[in-house]
Amino acid sequence: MNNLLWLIPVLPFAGFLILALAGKHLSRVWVALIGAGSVSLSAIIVPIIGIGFLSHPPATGNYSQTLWTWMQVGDFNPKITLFLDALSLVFVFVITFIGALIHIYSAGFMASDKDYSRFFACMNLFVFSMLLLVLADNLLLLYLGWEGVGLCSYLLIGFWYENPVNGYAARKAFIITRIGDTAMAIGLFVIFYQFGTLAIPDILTKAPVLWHQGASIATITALLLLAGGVGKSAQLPLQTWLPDAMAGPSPVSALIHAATMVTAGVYLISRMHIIFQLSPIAQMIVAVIGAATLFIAGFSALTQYDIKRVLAYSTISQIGYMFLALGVGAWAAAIFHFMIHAFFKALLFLAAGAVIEALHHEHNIFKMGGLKNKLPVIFWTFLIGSASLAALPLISAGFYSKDQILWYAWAAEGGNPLLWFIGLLGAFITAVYTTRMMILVFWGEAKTEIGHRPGKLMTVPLIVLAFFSLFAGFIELPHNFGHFRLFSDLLQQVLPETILKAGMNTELQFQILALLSTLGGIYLAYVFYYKQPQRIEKLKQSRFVMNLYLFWFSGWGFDKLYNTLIVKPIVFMANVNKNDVVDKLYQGVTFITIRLYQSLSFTQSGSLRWYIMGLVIGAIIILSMQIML
Amino acid sequence: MDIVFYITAFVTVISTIMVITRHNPVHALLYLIISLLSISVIFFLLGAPFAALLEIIIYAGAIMVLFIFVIMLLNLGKETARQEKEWLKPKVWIGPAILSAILFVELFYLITIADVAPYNLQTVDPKTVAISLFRPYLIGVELAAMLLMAGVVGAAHIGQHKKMILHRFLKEEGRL
Amino acid sequence: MILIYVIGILMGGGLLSLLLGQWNKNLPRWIALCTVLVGFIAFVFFWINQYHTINLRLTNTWMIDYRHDWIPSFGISFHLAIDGLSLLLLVLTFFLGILAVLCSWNDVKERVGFYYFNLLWILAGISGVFMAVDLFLFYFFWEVMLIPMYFLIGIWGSENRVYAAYKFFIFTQASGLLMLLAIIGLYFIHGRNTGVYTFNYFELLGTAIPPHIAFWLMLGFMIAFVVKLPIVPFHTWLPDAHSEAPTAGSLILAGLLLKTGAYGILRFVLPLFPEAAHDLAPWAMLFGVIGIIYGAILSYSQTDLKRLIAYTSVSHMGFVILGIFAFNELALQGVVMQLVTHAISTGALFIMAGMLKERLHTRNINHMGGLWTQMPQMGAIGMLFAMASLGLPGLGNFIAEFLILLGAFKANVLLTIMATIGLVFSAIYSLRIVQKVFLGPSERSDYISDFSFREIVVMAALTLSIVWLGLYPQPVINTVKLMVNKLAHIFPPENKNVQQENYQEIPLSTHKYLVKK
Amino acid sequence: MSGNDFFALTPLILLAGSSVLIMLLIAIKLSHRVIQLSSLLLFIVAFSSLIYIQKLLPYHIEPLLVIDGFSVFIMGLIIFSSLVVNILSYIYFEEKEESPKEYYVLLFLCTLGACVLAVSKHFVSLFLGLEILTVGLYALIAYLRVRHHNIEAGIKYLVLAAFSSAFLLFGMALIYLETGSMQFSMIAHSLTSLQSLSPLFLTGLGMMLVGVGFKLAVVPFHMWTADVYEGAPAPVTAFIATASKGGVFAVLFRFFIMIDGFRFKVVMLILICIAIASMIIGNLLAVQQKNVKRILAYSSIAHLGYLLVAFIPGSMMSIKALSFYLMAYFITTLTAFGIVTVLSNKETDAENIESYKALFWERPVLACIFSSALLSLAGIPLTVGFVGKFYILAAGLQSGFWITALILVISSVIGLYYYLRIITTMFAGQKSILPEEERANPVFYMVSIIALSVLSLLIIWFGVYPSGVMGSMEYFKLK
Amino acid sequence: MKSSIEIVMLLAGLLFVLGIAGVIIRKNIIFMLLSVEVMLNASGLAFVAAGSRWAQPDGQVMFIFILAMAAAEVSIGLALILQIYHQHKSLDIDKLKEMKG
Repeated sequence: MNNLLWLIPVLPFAGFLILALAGKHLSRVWVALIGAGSVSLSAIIVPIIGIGFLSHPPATGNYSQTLWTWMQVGDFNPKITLFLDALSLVFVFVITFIGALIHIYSAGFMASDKDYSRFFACMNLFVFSMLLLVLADNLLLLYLGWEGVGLCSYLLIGFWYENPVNGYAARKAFIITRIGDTAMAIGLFVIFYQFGTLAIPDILTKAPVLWHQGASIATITALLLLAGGVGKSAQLPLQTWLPDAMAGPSPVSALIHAATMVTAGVYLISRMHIIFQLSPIAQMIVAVIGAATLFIAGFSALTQYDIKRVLAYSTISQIGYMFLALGVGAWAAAIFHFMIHAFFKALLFLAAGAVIEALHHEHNIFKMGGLKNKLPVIFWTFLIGSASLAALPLISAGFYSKDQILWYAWAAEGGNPLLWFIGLLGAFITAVYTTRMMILVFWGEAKTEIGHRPGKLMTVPLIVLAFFSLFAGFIELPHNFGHFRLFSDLLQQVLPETILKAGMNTELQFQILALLSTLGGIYLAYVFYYKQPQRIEKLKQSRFVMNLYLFWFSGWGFDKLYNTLIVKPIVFMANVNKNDVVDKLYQGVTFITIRLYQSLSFTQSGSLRWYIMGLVIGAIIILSMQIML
Repeated sequence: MDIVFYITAFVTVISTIMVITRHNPVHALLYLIISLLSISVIFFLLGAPFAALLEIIIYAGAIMVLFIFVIMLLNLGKETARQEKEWLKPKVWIGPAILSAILFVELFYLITIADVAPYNLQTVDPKTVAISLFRPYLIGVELAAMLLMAGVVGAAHIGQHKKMILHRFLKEEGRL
Repeated sequence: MILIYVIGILMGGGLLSLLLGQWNKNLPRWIALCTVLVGFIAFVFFWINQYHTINLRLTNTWMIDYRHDWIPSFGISFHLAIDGLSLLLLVLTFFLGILAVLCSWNDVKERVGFYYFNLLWILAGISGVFMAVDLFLFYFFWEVMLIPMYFLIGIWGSENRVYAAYKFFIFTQASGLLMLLAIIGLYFIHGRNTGVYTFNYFELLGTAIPPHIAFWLMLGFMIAFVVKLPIVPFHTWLPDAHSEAPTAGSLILAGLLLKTGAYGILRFVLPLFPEAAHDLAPWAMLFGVIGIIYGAILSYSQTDLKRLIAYTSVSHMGFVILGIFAFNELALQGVVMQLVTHAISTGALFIMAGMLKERLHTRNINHMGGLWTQMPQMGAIGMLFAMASLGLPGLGNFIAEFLILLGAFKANVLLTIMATIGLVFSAIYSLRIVQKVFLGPSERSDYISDFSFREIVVMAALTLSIVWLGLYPQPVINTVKLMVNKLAHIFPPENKNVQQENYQEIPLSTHKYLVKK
Repeated sequence: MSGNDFFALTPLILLAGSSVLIMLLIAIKLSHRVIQLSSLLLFIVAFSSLIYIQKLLPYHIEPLLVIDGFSVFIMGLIIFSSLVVNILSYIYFEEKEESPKEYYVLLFLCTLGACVLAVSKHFVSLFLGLEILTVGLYALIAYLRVRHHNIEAGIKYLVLAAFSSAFLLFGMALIYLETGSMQFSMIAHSLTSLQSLSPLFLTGLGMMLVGVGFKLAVVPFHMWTADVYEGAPAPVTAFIATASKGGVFAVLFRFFIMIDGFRFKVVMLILICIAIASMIIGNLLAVQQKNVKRILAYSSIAHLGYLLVAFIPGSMMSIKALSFYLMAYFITTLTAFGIVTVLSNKETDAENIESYKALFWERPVLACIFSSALLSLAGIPLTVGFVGKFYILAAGLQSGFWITALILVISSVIGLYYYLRIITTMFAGQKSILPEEERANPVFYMVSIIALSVLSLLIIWFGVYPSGVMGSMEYFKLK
Repeated sequence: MKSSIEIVMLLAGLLFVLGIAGVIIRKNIIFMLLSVEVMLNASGLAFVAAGSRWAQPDGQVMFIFILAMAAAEVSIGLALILQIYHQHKSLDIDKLKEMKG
């Protein structure tokens, strides 16, 4: 079966090519068929390959398929090789599956857009790049996918290009992620000179041999790679682009900025886990970044009024959890959370998109409300998604994945009570803002009239995703609660098992605490936003609260900070130097030449007596030289 | 002999200074003739009688007459002298004079530091000159003839007058 | 002989179109097109022929060697030879030549004959530069290409053309004359050492030059090449020339003329003065990095589209100099790739700027915007080439820049990191182009036509090549492999730079990974 | 004077005889056309006589003259340029002057003077040659005597030339006083017997340099150049720029070679300074000049500086480089002034740069010829000027004169600017401001243009394939 | 005159310089020509002196040629002066400044 591997990325790419070249001449039906169909085909092929992979695990633990040698310069010979192991299988599955659903959803969602084919072309290209990213055998090919998804993200954020704000957001996204990518590129250089190759399997086998535990080179490499991951995954300090990226259409937010692309960082780190394992410092930094991000983003999400921005901050925050898990060494937990998060966050975005579409492109949650009965399907699916996001105990998939991370945050080898506490606080905040959003959108009185109701094309994917958001959690259950380890067993082929600290027998207390914090959060939001909204008004009287609110609302002021520290000086410099200061040098030379010409020309006065004087002076000079020398 | 030389030299220098400072062209010309005559005396003293004669006959005689002709032709007289007086202000001549003085000082220095061996003065008589002129320098004489021819042809062409055009719309008769 | 024929055909074609242009305005176009096509086909066939045997050649990198006495009293001969690098650049020359003819098809309406005469003679000069292996002949061609270029800018350029043409000419000529001095100096030093007075490149190669003289001689060469390239303090002619030149002129300037500088360094500076070049390397790399960042920042602030693109060239050429002076195979291969891909990507951007100018009658990007609505095709292609210019993987420029940086990293870690930061800037300016030109609200209500068939052909050729180079650059790499290897072997690999403090802890066994060969 | 002497002197005798013959022809009132044609014929005869006398070389006519390869080469150049000037003169003077006939007499005499310079090896012949040339030029410059500029140029040239001749003479006298001879070889001989360098000799040499420098128009004796070039009739300017300078340069070179003046550090230093100053100032002066004749004048100052760069090393290569560059310079300058001549109309010379506007579109042939000449002056490849400049740089660098070579390079960049300016003007605009006028003599007009085309073809031919000329130059050795 | 020729050369030099001064300080063209004559004459004097120092006729021969040259030059010079006077009605050399720059 592994011969079909190449089809997985190539199908979406073919879709892209057809749509890009001939999209103008195709009818909308065909566009949708090609766009969604190609991804769906991939989504069908994946399980086929996946089942083959699981039932007859290859001896090497992976399938790989070399298409051609990309280039060969001396020892540097990256190949275009696809590489499938358990880790990439999970990712490929999520990408194609959710991708297909979102494509189907988009066929309905974008139905009235004039650039229908462009949208699908970009989406297909995105799926292709993302697949390439996770299927890449070497870091260079991975980098290709990495930048490719960046491009598609750019294209899709700025999809509605007439509004310059969208373009600005797209640029911001691209450039900020590019900063991370640049660091990552340097990381690749280091890796190449250390190992003489960029092929991931080779690196992973060579690294423990060549580097000893805690080597500073390992730390540097790991940090450089981390920088790439931080950029793509919108983690501190490069998180500022993601909220703005919501300018794109909702399916885009769902696919790229929630489910897949933003988790590329998680993929990269787990893919290169051996390097991170060699450097405890780097790993700790990963954990700290994750914790800090989830905390900061959580509070920001609390204050947003744009529904998509709430979700965006929640995405940042949830990826923070994944980083936290990676940092403490809970590899499988991170990937598990990634998968679950992909389901429910895609669901939430798609549902939010449906809401927005229904309310005439209204993004402000304070202008929504009372949609519970008007849009029942959306309501229920959104509710399921929110429950999963808020990690509603026992019944939501999010509970299982997040709880695992919280537990590991303390218990795993790299764990730390502080990290755990931040995680717990984050869970609490998550519950608060999720409930807040639910209440404001679906309860209360209707503030905006409903226009367009979502059709089947849109609701079916929602229902499928809702199903997964509820039940996908059961494939991995805590060991005091069924101890079902389907998922981590699978990943154990690739990722190391999470090592617990000594003396950690039970996680029950932790589960109860997590449960309490979630419920407490929900209750708090219930009180403030449903039962006694006047309390909010009261709080708003306080200046401190207002300032804090604004501070959180602006995403902890990071945008402003970067603007004043980096953007403005560079733009100022660029504008000051618009006419190129170096050119002044040459203009100076010209100026001098012309002045010389003018003064010399003055000597050509036309006066014969002056000319003779010149002759005499010449004679004097010659004779003086003879006297003196 | 020396004393004669010094007196003549003195006369030469003075008359030459007069040449370049006189306002009236005719006066200047006369001073120049004096200068030429005294130089011819020096030639004589230097043992070059033939050169001395030529100096008087050709230079003072022929060439200077040319000048006089022209001065008379153009009727340069008092008017010119007045103009010259105006032109010849210290402001005009002081700079050039200083330059010339510098040049002279340099020449003086360079000539006096030269160490010329003493020698006995010999008269080079016209015959020797003539032989030299028509033996080795024969081609030179021929060339001098061409030189004079160039002078004559040139002067003849430039000296002749024709209808002169100051501007193509504004024609004016130019006459001697 | 193919070499002479090609130059002869170009020059002859030029004269023919000049003469026939008096009678018929269409004729010169077709003559020019045929001429360049013939050259292109000839070289492509030659390339394919050679490609099979390319890996069989072990030491002799030269494919053709043609020599005929020219000025024997000075040891000057009409000596042409090509190796992989020359061949590659020649193919590029004719490829861009075809595009240049095509993209000026309707652009040029006056004095058509003379226009194509200039165009073909520029190409002849450039081909000569890539072929000549006699230093005098090289200089000869080096200058021959200037005059027609001067006319091209000065006659068919836009408003400020005369100034730009002067600036271009004087910069290049001044630096070229310094090179001439260095060439003659080298000639005499070699002659005095061996008694053989010759300008033959092959014989001059091993000249023993006293180090301090070698440094000055090398500087003479370097200045000429660096001005052409251009490197930062010498770049100011470029924005003017590029922005004022007609489309084909910009295309050739960016695509080919700049390449002659890099070619010169690769062909002459490194082999002739290895020690001096080695001493210069850190400085050259530093200037390369400055160029990368400075060009990018300046590019960002421009409002004139062609000027903006011109500054991106400055930035991209910074990579070239960085790579050249890294002296290793990776970087040098990257440099060659950069030469080719930059020609294609920047050329394409210039062509598009020309098309926009033709349609909108402005080059000011503040007066553009929202053009995607009316010309989605151009928008897509523009996006593609903007992405190429910012080094998106999958397109040729990425290969080039990555290889250069990878190679340079070995030579100088710090500078390479700074250069890599330049990639961020390149993203900034590239996206600015896209944003300002194609995105944003559309301000125009009048009809603007999208690509015509001729333009589609041109852009398709460029697009295909840039994608091909991005995904399978091996043919290019193989073609220049021998030449690059030879060059890289002049310089002994150095490991002291890579082994910085951070690398102290590496066990000894890693050295086989760290140090190649 | 033996028979062989006469034989060796054939060219000079022919030139001198021609002037007399032309006078006679004028006397019998022949038409301008006949006189022009016969003088053309006589020039051709004189030119061919050079080939004829070659088997005698080298031939000394004691004590004044020596006829060797170098002098034959220089004479050839001079007579050739006079020939070209002669061709160009017809249409120029036919339109402007009612009695253009004496012009040819003077032209022959000037040519004779320049040729005498080229063959002289004695102060007397040097002086006489120089004066024949100069006196002839006084008249030629002021030939169109009703024009203010001509007269002004004439008197300026006259006073300055006489003034500088006095310097030359005084210098010669000092040298004669020191060495006791006026023959170059004897001077050299007595110099070797001197223990130390005598100040008198050096002073004399310095003063001679003033005189010669004036004739060559090198800085600081250059200031007359532009005025005289501008004022003189265009063909005469061509003659001043070429023949007169070539002759003087030849004799200067011969003098320095014979007395081996290259060993005098001070003199060489002076020459280096002069060369540098000439190159820089000459080129700078032309930068924004509007008058084409003046531009060419200033450029000629710079070119003499270039020639000095090759002169200074005094090596074998110097001779070749000088010969080649002189040839290049002659051809190029003649072409450039030829264009000015052809474009001149009855009232004014085509000297305003504006009048060249759009020339390329109106009269492409002339514009191409002019462009080739200007590019050659600028030293751009494909032209003979480039090979010449290369040769000069080679000569300079061979002996390690890096500074002068460097200055040459830098100043020629400045030079580029103004040459390009003229070319740009020719390509700019759509409509020429030169009125298209009926040519009085279309046949001669065509002849002139053909002559100029041949010259510009030579410029390119020698630029592309210089080895033929270089090969034949080997033959013209000094002695 | 027995001891040294220097003094004669000095006289010649002085005359020469006076001639130079004359050329520069006078604005009248006729005076300039006169001064040039002084200079030529000084050169002639130097030649004759040099010839007599070597007891050779060459100095005098040269002097004769100088005379010839002076004559030719003066004749043309005076013809020019006539033209100038007729065209400009003045002999002021400073008025002849039409060409400059």
